[in-house]
Order: sequence, then C-alpha cells, then structure tokens
Amino acid sequence: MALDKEGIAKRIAKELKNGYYVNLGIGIPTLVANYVPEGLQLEFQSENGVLGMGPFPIAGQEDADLINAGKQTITTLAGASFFDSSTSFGMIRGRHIDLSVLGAMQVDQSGAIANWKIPGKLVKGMGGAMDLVASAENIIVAMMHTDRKGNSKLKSKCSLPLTGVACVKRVVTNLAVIDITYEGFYLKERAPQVEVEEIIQATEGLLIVPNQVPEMILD
Amino acid sequence: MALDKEGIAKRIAKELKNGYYVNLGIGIPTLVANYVPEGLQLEFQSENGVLGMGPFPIAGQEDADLINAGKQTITTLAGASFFDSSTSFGMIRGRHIDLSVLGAMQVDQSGAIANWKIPGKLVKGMGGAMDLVASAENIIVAMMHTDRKGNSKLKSKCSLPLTGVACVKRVVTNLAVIDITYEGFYLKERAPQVEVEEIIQATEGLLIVPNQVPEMILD
Amino acid sequence: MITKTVPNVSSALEGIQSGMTLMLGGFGLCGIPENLIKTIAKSPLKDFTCISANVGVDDFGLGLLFQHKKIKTMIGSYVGENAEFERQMLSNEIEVVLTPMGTLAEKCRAAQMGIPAFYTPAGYGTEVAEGKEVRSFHSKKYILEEAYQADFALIKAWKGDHAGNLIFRGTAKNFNSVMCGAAKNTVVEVEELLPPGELDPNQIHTPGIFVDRIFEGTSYEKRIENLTLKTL
Amino acid sequence: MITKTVPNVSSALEGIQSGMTLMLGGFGLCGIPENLIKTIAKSPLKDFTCISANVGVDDFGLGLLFQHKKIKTMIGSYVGENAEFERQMLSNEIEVVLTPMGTLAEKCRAAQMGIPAFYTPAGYGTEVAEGKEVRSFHSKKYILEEAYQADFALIKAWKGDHAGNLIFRGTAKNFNSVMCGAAKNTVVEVEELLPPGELDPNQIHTPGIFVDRIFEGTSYEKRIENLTLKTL
Repeated sequence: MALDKEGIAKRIAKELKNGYYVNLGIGIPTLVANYVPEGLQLEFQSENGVLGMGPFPIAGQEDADLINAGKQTITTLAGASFFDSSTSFGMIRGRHIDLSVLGAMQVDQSGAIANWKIPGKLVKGMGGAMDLVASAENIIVAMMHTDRKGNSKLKSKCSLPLTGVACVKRVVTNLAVIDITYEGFYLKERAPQVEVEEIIQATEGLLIVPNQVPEMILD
Repeated sequence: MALDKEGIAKRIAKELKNGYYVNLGIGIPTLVANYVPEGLQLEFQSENGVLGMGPFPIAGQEDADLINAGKQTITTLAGASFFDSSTSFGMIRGRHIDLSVLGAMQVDQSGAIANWKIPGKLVKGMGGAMDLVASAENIIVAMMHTDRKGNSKLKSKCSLPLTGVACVKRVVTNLAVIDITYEGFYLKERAPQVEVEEIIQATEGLLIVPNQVPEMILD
Repeated sequence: MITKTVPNVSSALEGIQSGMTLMLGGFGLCGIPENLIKTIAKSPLKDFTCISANVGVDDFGLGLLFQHKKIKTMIGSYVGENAEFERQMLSNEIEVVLTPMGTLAEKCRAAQMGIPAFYTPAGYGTEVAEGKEVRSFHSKKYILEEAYQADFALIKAWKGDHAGNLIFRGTAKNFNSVMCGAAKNTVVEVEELLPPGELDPNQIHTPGIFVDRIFEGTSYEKRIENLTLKTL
Repeated sequence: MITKTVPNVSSALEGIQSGMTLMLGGFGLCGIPENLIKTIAKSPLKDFTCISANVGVDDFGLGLLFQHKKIKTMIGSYVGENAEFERQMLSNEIEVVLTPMGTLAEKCRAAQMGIPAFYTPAGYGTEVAEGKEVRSFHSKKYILEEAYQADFALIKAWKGDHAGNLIFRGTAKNFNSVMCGAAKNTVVEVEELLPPGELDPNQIHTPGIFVDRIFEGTSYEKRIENLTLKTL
C-alpha cells in the first residue's frame, strides 16, 4: 500500500542519526519532526536564523519575532540560538548541517533536483533551496513518486529548471526508497505491500532493481 | 624648529573631523589620541576588536580581556562595542573607518608605503597594516622625515618591500606636511621655523614647492 | 562617541530619491522596518530597486511599496504570498531578479565588509549561474558572485543606543544585521532607543559604525504572517 | 539538543596527530586556549602547522609550542615579541608564512562559512600578492585569497553551555569566534561551562553547531602582555 505523507515522513525519520543538525523544508519534510526516534540528540535549524527549534507555541505564547522559514510561529528549546542570515547560510554552505530534507518536483538519476520553477507558471523563487542542495552533506528528497497526472517525478533527466546538480543522495516517495548511485536510481526499499513492478512503472529514469527489495520498516 | 613626536601627533590631530572613526597605529600615531580637539565626536577603533576605546586604565582596573592592537591594557567609553577580527577588518575593508594613521619606513611620491619589512633584518610581520592601507578612506603617515642615518624616507620610489600602493594621501613629518598628488609630493606646510630649503634637501622624491608654504599651526 | 540619532522617520530618510537602490531587512513580516516602509509608501518617490529576501504580503511590509507602485526592480529570493506583486510581475510592470537566499545574504555581507566578490556553490549548474564565472576549488564547482551596491539600507532592530549600536531579537535579526553598512546610508528604526552605556558592549550585534541614522519607531504592529499553534 | 561536553582537556584533544594543521584563537595573550596549548606542549606530538594571528611570548601562549619545538610551519600576521620564535625562524628551523591580519581573519571565516575563496584589496601590489590572481572590480584592484583548511581549531571562550554555544568577553573574542567550525574539529575551552538554557539565545556569539567539543578549563592565568596604566 502506497504511503501517505505521514508515512513518507515516518520513513525519513529513520534516517535521523544521533548528533544530526537537520534542516527540514516546507511540506512533507516538516512532518519529519513529529517522528524523531526517542533518545536521539538532534537540533533543527531553520534558515531564517534559528537553531534548536521546538514545537509550535500554545495559544497566547506566539511571538512575532520567532518564526521559521515557512513564516510559522515557533518556540525554541534549551540550547537554542539565533543568528543572522549570513551566518545561517554559512552553516549550510560550510556543511555544518548534517541532513537537509526537501520536497521536489523532479529528481533525476544523476542526482539533479528541480523544485522551484515551472516555466510559464507563477514562480515564487528558490528561497534557500539552492544553497541547501549545493551544500548539505546528506540531501534526502521527500515527494510523491508521480505527479497528479501520473507522470513520474523520477526522471532520466530533469525537464524543469534545476535547483542543483549531483546533489540528491536518496529519495523517499509514497512507493519506495531510492538511492542515487553512479549507475542511476537504485531501488532500496518498497512501501509495504507495494510491488516492485509498480515502482518500475512509476519510474522514468534508469532503475536498478536488486533481487531482493525489502519492505520499508516504519515503526 | 623640527617637531618632536608629540608635535607630529599634535599636527595630525588637526586632521580629525567630527564623526570620524579613527584607527591609530603603534608609535607616534597612538599619541594623536592625546590631542583630540575639544567638542569633536570621535571613536577610536583598534583592529583586534574594539570600537570606542577610552584612556588606559588606572592601576587595579586593568583587565586581561581588554587590550588594544599594541597589546596594551585599555578601557572603553559609553557606546563602545566588541567584535571578532573578521568584523573588525570588515569595518576597515568596507571603508567604514574614516581615518587611519600609521607609521612608515618609506613613502613614495606615488603614494606607496613600506612599513613592515627590511630585507636581511628580522621581520615581525605586517599585522593589520596591509588591510588598513588598502582600504581606509584617508591614510595619513606619521614619521620622521629622514632615518637615523639621514636618508630621506620620502622617496621617488620605495626601495623596501611595499605594504600598499597608491594609498597614502598625506604625510606629516618632523619637518613638513606633504600631500601625495598625481604630480608627486606637494609641500603643504612646514614645521615652525623650518626653512623650505631644509625640506627640499631632506626629500628624495619629486617635491612640488608652491610660492608660499605656510607654517603649521599646532595649537 | 559619535551620535547617530535623528528625531524622526522623515529626517532618517533625508536624501532618499526616486530610482535609488534600497536594501530592506526582514524575512516575511518578521523584523521589517515598518515606519520606514510606511513613510516611503506615502511619499511621492518611486522607481526603486529593492533588495530584500521576500516581498511582504499585499497590505503590509514590503507589500505596501508594491501596492503604491514604488518598485521598478525587485531583487529577492522567495516572492510568494503577495497577489499584487504577482500581478505586477506577470504584467511585466516590474522586473524581478531571483537569487538564492544564502547568496543574497552573503552579497549583502560582502558589501558590508568590503569584499567585492566571492565564490559560492549555490546555483551552480542552474540558470542562476548563467553568465557567471564557474571555478573549481578542491574539485567542487562554485560560481562567482559580486557584492551588492545600494544607496539606502532600511533596518529594523529591537534595541539601539545613540551611538547606533544595535541588538536584534529572535529571528528578527535575519537580513537586518547583514545589511547594516552594506549601503551608502544605513537607516535604523528601533523599538527602544537607549542612551549610550545602557547596552553591554559584549552583547552588541551590530556596532554603530555600520549605522548612519537611528530613531525610535512608533506604533509597531509586528504582524504574524502564519500563526501556527501546537495542537494539544 | 546535541551535547558537546567532554570531561577534560585530554578527551577534547582526542584524534589530534603530529603534522596536523591547527588554528589557534587569541590575539597576543588575550583569549588564548591556555589549557589546550599547555597540554599539546607537554605531549609527544609535533610538526604542526599553526594558523594564529601572533606567536605568544617566550614562555606563554603559543610561545610554549615553539619552546617545545612543536611547530614546523607558522602561518601568522604579526610575529614579534618572542625570542625563541625569532631564533627558530632565523635558523630556518621553522617555515613562516606572513599574511595580512584581515586576510587571515577572512580566510578563517571563509572556511567556517563554506566560501572557498574571496577577493580582498589587502596586499595588492605587495609580495603578498605574488602568485595570486589579481582582478579589478569597479576599477579597484583585488587579489584572490582561499579559505584555510585545518584539522583542529583550538578556541577559548568566556562562557559556554553543553550545546556548545559560546559567549566571548571583550577583545578576547578576536580570532576565536571566526575559527569555530573553520577546521574539521573545533575544540573549545571555557572559563565557565553552563547547563543549556542558562545562556540567552539572543546573546550567543557562536552557535554550538560550530563547536565539536567543549570543556571547562582550569587555572587560567590570563597574563597581561603589555600592562599600560593611565598616567595621572
């Protein structure tokens, strides 16, 4: 059964490791914070200038000076810090952020990602995405395997304007966990009860399928 | 009568203007702080990371965490701030410092300065001097007109390794105030009772001498 | 000490002219120079080039300058959440230059610190790199980006003193501190203006040397763009 | 929160090896990592390349590493006030690379912030520019300088917390804050180590993400190099 967004977030949460500084993009990536495995020491960064983000505030505790990159009101945990945008992107560019999770419109088998612009459609800008994908040590893309029309978002070559090249290491979709290797996409795990054939059908780029494709473990 | 070091400092103090951020080098330049005209709003920067330096501390008030670039103990005035070395030299490089006063071994008529290295002699390093001369809006050199052997320090071309090129705007020596112009050195003022002929003799580079050379006013 | 205080928002903006390039601090509606923006929106000035991370919302923040058709060119990073801006962009009334956010921050910081240009990996291999020099360092590809050149930086800080020293609060620091001193004139509005000596010199985020004029703003709204509460 | 505390100076230095490149914070004797330096001086390690503004004095600060012949290459800016250093330099026992102080600071900051290279006017037209690219921006000449690459940054801060957040005091901030995160391993000794939450997140000079290990140092001497008093 294909995963829903929460399922994708749950699977990505398994990638979190002790000591990771993590930047979560808007959308599915934000949900990952809800599934942090117990006992892990982690800090969440938001590129507008905060490290050590906590949960959203309770009513009455919101503060106009405390927001995340999605402009949502936030709180901070003990050990948090605030800093300017130059320092914030310095953390990203300097590879101090260990993991960046982003959404995408397309990923291709060379690790390129397109997630900011559709020619002819309204462009909202790349925000921090180009800095993040050019810099973070580990970049995981969280997205649906196909778009609303059923077109694969895992391409042999991105057709949309790129956000970055040779940067995505792993893609977690509603159907599968797919790594980007020198040879192309590599099918690492399938969603519970999803058949390998369905994943092959939904993937446009070259997909390497090993003999055994384990099911994701989500809990 | 040729000026002593205090006299040079006094004359340079006349260059201070309201609203100036000033960096004073070690030696004669440091003395300039003793002759700030009354009523001027000024702040002294030290490139190791302080703006708003005050006088030296009284005994018992010294603090190992409060020093200037000459490693001397200092105090700060109301409105002072501390910052890191990158920001400090950013202030300098970004032309936020209005006036830099430095000592020199040689200055030449193209505005080049040599003040950090004598080949074959012990080299102590350029410290912040190269950053200062490459950046400050106004650079005034404070030095004796000749060295101990009587050789002119105002050269047609510096013979010592350079600290910077085309940067010095004005030189104040024990004998004269000399500007650097496109045509060469320009004799602007002479020290009290010093004859123009003496300055010409003591200057190796091309010296433009106007008909009238006023005496410096020091008080 | 050098005093940077000016009596009000009008004197703070003295010398600003149509056609100038402005930097505006803030991220979304967080840390925006409310008083300065409102005053420019009401002025007869126009044709500005604005450098700012975002474009505000329709009726607040930088959005006020779009509403009053003050902007000719917008240099920003994320320009969503503002319908009037979108209309002007789609009808080609304004020119829009999109820049990776970290590059935008570093181009401001470079201007502030006298660095004319630097290399960054952000945008390599994308349309952002078009026309820019590409160079490898330690086998990774980077593109050359130059410092911005601006006439006025419009800044909002939390506390400031008469010497122009600033302290920001929370994520309202964002682009404000990197834009100070990055333009020919840096104008700062603060929520609280204090006499010199009231701020601890160790705790100053932006030294007054980066500030030209400072005043205490009035009637701060400090709107929240996206109120999100914990679901209990 | 990610805990960065280590129990003592030995565990802080785990992994350090002969021949590595070290960055050392401090300016003169102000803000130097006293405990880390003393421990390395007493260790069997040697052949370090050191990046630091100055070289300390004969029997204190970085001078201890020269006294114990630990340094092969010194990258610094002002190297006076240390007779043993001078002896080693004049007898060619050590290699010395002199760098303008602002360039040294910016090369550290570049390493910290993932900028591989930048242009600066400092040193243009001098021997510092030899072998470096020269480029004009807006008719002024600049030289290209690259970020440092170092193995360990040895840092002294005033206060720190378990998350590695740091606060510096006075002019002891100097190179310390720009070296944090500029090396593969950043090791910090503080005068006072506090539990998380004790430091105001607005007032942190260096966020813990730039720090790998932190410990509370002991027996700080904090010597004054050049005591200068007001003549009354």
